[in-house]
Amino acid sequence: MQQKSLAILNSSSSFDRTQGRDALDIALIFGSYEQRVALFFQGEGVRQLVNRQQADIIQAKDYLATFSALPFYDVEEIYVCQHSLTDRALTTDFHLDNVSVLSAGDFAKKLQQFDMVLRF
Amino acid sequence: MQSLAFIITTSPLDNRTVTSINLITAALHNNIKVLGVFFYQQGVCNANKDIIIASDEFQPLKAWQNLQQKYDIPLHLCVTAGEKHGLIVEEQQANIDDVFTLSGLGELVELSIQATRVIQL
Amino acid sequence: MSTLHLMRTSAYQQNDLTQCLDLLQANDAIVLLDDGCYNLSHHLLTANISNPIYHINEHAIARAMLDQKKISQAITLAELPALFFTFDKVITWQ
Amino acid sequence: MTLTFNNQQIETDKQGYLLDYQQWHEELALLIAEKEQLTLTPAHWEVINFVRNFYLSYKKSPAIRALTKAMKAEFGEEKANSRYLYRLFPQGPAKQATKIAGLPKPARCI
Repeated sequence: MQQKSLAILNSSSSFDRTQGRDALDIALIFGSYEQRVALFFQGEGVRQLVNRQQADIIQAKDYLATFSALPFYDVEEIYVCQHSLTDRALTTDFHLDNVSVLSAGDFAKKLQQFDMVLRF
Repeated sequence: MQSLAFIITTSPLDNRTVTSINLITAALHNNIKVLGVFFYQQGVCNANKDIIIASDEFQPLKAWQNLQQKYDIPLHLCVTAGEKHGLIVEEQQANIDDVFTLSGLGELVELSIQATRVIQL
Repeated sequence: MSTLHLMRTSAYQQNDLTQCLDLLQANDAIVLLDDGCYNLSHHLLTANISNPIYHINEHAIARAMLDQKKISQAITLAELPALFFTFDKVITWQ
Repeated sequence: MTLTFNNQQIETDKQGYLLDYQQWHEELALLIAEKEQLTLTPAHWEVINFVRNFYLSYKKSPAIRALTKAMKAEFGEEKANSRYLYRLFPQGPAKQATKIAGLPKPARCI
């Protein structure tokens, strides 16, 4: 199969409309089709990585739990913008491992490596 | 040959959808191949044939029909999003206009691989 | 590598433009369309951005927006599809 | 739609998937499997329990590829292929195993 690498740029907070879930579904399907997929978290999107969120309390679907299954869909690359974390007084206390924290400059450069970017 | 694929996420009532339709039309007028349009999120509502819009306003469904009939462009509807928006009842295309095709997200992967550029709108 | 950024939101309402500028690389360009045309007067753009900026003329006119500081090149929507291919990829901000 | 178990009514959707995955137990699985015309062997149970645990951990029913990849880590190569899984669940492992495991119907596009 031909290859096209996809970067998904997540800029919406955890429960903002259906943005995070819809982005994740796209990541899973591209992964299933053996395309290179990476998740990027910028701006409010970084909130999707924060540890100890409890979706069930607000009757929201806990799609954040699915992030831990990403390796089974061959999605191995997760990048987060340090500048966005600092802006929000957030640490790297994430609910999943293998997140690469990049400076704003490196984050932008990493994004350039992909053939296509979808933003949610 | 240069080609495009489009993802439409905006509702038919959103003026940005007018922009998207005009943009796709412009591409076709410039002899750019459009491999397909994939409707995702709120965008699936564009396929709802029961939406009634006053006759003095822009008719998005009419515009999609024209595009599909004139240029034979596949208009793919995400099944899961369609179900969530009440467009599919018991596996039947309940109120989906005939110019649209029910597809899985896999179709988006295929379009993305084939198209020179994918434009998310 | 180069990216064409399609900016569809007003920086007076959302911070998409700020995030876009954070990612902006030397060979990138920005197109203002839809409500993105309101950014024609925004200080984020009027303060020395050296990248090319385009705006969709009809979208700006519809919103009574003028490019008073001459920061942007007016194009029609019909001219936009050809631009997609002169960049390596397109990112939409909406 | 409902399933009747020990005079208790268990709600399902039109295709027979439980509406509340927390109502599931092993005897209920036998009842659902019977409706699917499947006789459950230990090999079936291995998959059913695996799929259920996958869902409980990740809040998502696995698609076939993810299922085989995850099973490979646990059971090794010979059970981690779709041929093996289709032999156990002829209507499709994702569809059928999740139904018997009491999980929501997997999204059609993933």
